[in-house]
Amino acid sequence: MQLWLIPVFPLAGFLLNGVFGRRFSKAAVNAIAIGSVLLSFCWVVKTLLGLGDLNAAHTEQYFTWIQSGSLNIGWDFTVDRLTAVMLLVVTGVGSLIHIYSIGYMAHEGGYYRFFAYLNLFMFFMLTLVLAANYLVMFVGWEGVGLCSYLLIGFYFDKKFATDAGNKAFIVNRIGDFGFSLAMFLIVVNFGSLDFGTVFTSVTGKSEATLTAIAFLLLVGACGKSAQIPLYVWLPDAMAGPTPVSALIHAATMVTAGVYMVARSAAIYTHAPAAMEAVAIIGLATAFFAATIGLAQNDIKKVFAYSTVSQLGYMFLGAGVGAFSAGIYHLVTHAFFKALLFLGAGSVIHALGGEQDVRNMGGLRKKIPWTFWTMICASVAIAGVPPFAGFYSKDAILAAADQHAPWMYWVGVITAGMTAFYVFRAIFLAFFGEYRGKAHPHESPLAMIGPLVVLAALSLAGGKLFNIPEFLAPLFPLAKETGDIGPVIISVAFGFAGIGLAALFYLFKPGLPDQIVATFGGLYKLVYNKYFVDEIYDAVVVNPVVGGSREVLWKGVDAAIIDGAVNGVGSQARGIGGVLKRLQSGNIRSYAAWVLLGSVVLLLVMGVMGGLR
Amino acid sequence: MSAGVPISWYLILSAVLFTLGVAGFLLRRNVITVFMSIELMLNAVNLSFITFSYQLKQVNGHIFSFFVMVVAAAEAAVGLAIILTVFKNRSTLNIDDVSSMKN
Amino acid sequence: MDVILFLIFAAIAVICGFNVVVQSHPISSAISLIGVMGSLAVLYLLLGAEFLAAAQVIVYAGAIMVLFVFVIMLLNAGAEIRKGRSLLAQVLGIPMLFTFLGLMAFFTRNMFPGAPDVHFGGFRHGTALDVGRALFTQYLLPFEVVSVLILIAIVGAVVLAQKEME
Amino acid sequence: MNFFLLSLIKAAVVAFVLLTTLAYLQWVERKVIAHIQVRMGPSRVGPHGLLQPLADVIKLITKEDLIPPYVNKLLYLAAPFFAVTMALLSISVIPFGAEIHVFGGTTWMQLADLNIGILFVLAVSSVSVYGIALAGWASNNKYSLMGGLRSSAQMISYELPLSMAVAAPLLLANTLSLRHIVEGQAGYYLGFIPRWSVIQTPMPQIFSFIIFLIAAFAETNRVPFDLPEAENELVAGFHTEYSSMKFASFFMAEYSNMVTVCSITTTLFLGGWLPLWPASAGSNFVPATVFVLAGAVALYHGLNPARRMDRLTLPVVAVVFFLIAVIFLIPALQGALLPLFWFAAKTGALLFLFIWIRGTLPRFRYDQLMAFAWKFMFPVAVLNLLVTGLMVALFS
Repeated sequence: MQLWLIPVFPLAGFLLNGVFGRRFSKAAVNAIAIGSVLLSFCWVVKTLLGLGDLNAAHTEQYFTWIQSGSLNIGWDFTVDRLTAVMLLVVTGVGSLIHIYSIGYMAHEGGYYRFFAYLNLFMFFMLTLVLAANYLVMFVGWEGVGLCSYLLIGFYFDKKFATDAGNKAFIVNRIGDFGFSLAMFLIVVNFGSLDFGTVFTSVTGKSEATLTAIAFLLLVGACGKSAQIPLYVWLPDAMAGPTPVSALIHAATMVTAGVYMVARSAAIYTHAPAAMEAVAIIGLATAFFAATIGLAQNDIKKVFAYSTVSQLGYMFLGAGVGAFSAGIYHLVTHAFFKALLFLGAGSVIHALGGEQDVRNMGGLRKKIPWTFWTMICASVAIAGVPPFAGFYSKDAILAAADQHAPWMYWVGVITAGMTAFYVFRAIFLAFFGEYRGKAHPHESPLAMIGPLVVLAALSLAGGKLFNIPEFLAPLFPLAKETGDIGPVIISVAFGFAGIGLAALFYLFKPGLPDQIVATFGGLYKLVYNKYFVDEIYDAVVVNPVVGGSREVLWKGVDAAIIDGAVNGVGSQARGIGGVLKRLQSGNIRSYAAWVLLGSVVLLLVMGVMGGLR
Repeated sequence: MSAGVPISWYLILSAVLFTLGVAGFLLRRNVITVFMSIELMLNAVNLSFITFSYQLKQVNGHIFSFFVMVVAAAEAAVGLAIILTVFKNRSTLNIDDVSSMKN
Repeated sequence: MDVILFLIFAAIAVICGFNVVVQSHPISSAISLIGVMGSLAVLYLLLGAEFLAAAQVIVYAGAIMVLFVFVIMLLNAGAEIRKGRSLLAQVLGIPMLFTFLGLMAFFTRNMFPGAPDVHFGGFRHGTALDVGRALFTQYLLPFEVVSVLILIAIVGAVVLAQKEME
Repeated sequence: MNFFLLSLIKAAVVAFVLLTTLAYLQWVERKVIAHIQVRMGPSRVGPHGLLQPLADVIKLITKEDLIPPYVNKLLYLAAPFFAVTMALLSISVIPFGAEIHVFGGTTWMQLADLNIGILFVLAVSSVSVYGIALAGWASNNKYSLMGGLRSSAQMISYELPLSMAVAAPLLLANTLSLRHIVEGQAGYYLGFIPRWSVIQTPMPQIFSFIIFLIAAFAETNRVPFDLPEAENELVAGFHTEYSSMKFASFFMAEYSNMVTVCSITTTLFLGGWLPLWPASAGSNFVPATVFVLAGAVALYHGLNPARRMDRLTLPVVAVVFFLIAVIFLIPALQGALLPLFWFAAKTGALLFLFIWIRGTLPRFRYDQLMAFAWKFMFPVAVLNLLVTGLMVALFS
């Protein structure tokens, strides 16, 4: 079926734009970048149609990549139902965001560079998704990390952007370290990295091994998907252009961790402790990120913490055994979160770069298309039935309820907070009086078009794509309880959140300040994101930097290593001083020495009988 | 068939030529002559390669000789270019005068 | 016949080789060296290496030595000035040379006690076909590597020998 | 010993024919150039100056043999000898015709059929540069040295495109033996177009042919590449200091090289001794027809003489031509003579081309010469070789 064509299209686009883009016109860059992604999307659709029901995985082997002893790692791609969902999301949402970028990036420098990076990202993301073994997946994994770094630091003339890029890259290293260790363990225990081989031979392995692997994989997933304790990079990553935030840091790359956990479901189901850890980490992340989101004023930061929180939901779903619910939420989240970001981008675009919600307001009339599409996304994320978020969130919460009721309650409270902060941002930005100075203008069609498509998907996507049912061959469906009590409670919390937001920011605008005054300490804590960055600086970064400087540099490097090298040097000089008498500078005397050597060699060999 | 040539004659001829090359290298001062002595040694080695090839009834020795020739050609090109440069800078071809590596 | 041809050309080779060493003028040495190479080519033919014989003449006599002669003519190199003898080379060298030659001859004589004699036509696999086949199958990688080497040598020679640009 | 005897006879015949050809080639050249320049050329010695070569030889032999005092004597004497030897050497592997039967045995009209014939030719041509280079150096004269240097640089440079151009038809022929190369060109497309290398499928060697010819002009130091002996720049270059027979040797070497190169071109590209069209279409009668026509022309001019002597000489010439035509019609001799005729005709045509170009083109400048070799000829030759290799790999 020529699966390789799927990632190769964007790669070709990257090469063309990357190498020749400087000389191309913007139209040509657009055509190449978007054309390649659209082609990829079409090829995905054609392939999936051609593959039929996909009950069994379809694998294609291209070439042997690494062969070492019995370990044989090929460059293989595979497609099963999980991959199919991811492929459609990545190429579909990716195409929309590419189109959106035409409008958003129209006035930015480095136009071709941006699109080249985006295409490269698509290539790596598709490689990650299509991979048939952990190593190829890791290639994609690292590749998307690289593109994320490049795109966060896209405005490389701004220090905070490059710092944010570095932060993302370095924090991800920790996760990648875990992933690498997990792969080593897998190779040692399974003798292979192929998904098929590993998952079918899981049953015979000890639970301790599997738990270790699962935990290490979880470290990797936490890094990539911004879970506690490695979530700190994602909010900073908003320094990149908004389409990047939408594509990489909301819809696709950050969900790679969820995808990986779901892909490794066979391992996780045999490691209950790790499963529990996934669920707890997910839940904790969801809750804490939501609380931080309550107090943020930067519109992109709000959505960034929201993303972290929603990723926590996905982990919760995976952790409580509802992998398909996690993936379900991944898909719907891709729709509405991409839409939120793109909408935010549209707002920022309209206001000429303003990101603080306190300087917005009353935009409802001025940019109606953006407003209405963002409302669609907001009701979807708030879990208002029958929109997309309702179905997926509900599936997760239902599974959590069956697993442990306290998880359900924390999840429900988080859902309420989610509804609150999203609508807080909406109300602040779109209602009331306009508080800014710029002159808002509606975005071009290239931006509105994708917004509308995504809005439709946010509204109808949950009902339209019943992911759990589609994934049933992989992940068995949870049994229906028929109890609609939990559903009503979670919806009620959602509405309560919306109502509270409306109360605070529409009807009684003075109320928030009073509350802030009352709970000053708490507000400060939340506003400053629980000082996590500062704590990390104090606990991890400063000791590492200081230790490197004081111990490794001045102690180990300067004293021991340099000392040893210098010692060897001075010794060599001493010996050389003796030997230099031999070096007369006269070539012929050298030749005489060589001749002497060969004669002695011949004699020795003759005496030893080496030459009979 | 008339009497053949003992294989060792060829090898001894090769040894003689090689020794002559070494002698040239040791005793001559002109860089170009020294260089030619090296070529003489390479030729001597080639002869022994081809003799061994005959002895073992394999073509491999020929291949080695071929590579020696190619390398000799490369060496001659670079070596003569170096000699030209040295001559341009020092106006001498005497190898004993080119000893600035000393000390 | 074989013995006669061998003796004639071996004699030419040795005399010319000796001449390379003793002639004081580089161009005489070069001409003598061409003589060595020519007679070696004939010996290669006797050993059944017809392709190598042709290559010897084309590459060595026709290309390398032309370069030598060319450089000698270009630099107008004169006869060698005999001064500042390297004592070490003289004192150590000449006895060493004879020891070396003696040892080599001794060993080679003893190494092949029962080896069959060399007859012209005793080895027929030195044709261009055989050499080419070995070169482009078994020795393809060395061949390609050597081609890169040659390229590097060309570039190096051009860089070294070019006139100073401004 | 039959083999040695036969070889000796063949060598003697070839040497005699070749040396006579060389002598008369010079006469032809002078005549042709004279006619290009609208003058008569040599016409005093013998009818139409036909005895001029003989007179030249006598003059050269009897001239005083000067050896300048400041030359490097050994090399000075060896250089012309070397030049002429190398020039005559490559003729030995060129096949003039097909198998013939003499003295009850069969042999080839070729001195030696080497497996590596073409490599031998290349080897000899690569070595022949020494003659000129050493002559220039040994003369101890700055003009000679310049000529020698120029010639070595020129010959090394043009050796490369020459070899590359030779390699391409070898890919078609799949052999290094010159005789097999010719035999590989036997046959006709559509019954009348000869399968010569120049037009052989899958890759006609027309570019190779042209490159080879140009490089051959340079290798033989002929106009427009005669810089080594440029009279008005270098006072005749490398042979300034040579006189008498030593000068004649260089002269002979040059003409001999020309003949060799033309023979090789014929062999490699133009089908050697093979006829222009098949025997079934009457190619066997071509030589007879040609000689009859030539005889008829001679007879006509004999009957309508321009000069008094012509009344006597031209009918004799005509009779000789008619006799030759009759000889060509004897079936027993046809097997040997027809290939010779075709070979001589093609080589002769090429030699005429050499002379013609000498009569018409000016000389190159030195830097142009070098740039032409390295920046145009060599790349084109390599490209041609690559394309030929590709085509051969694809279609055979």
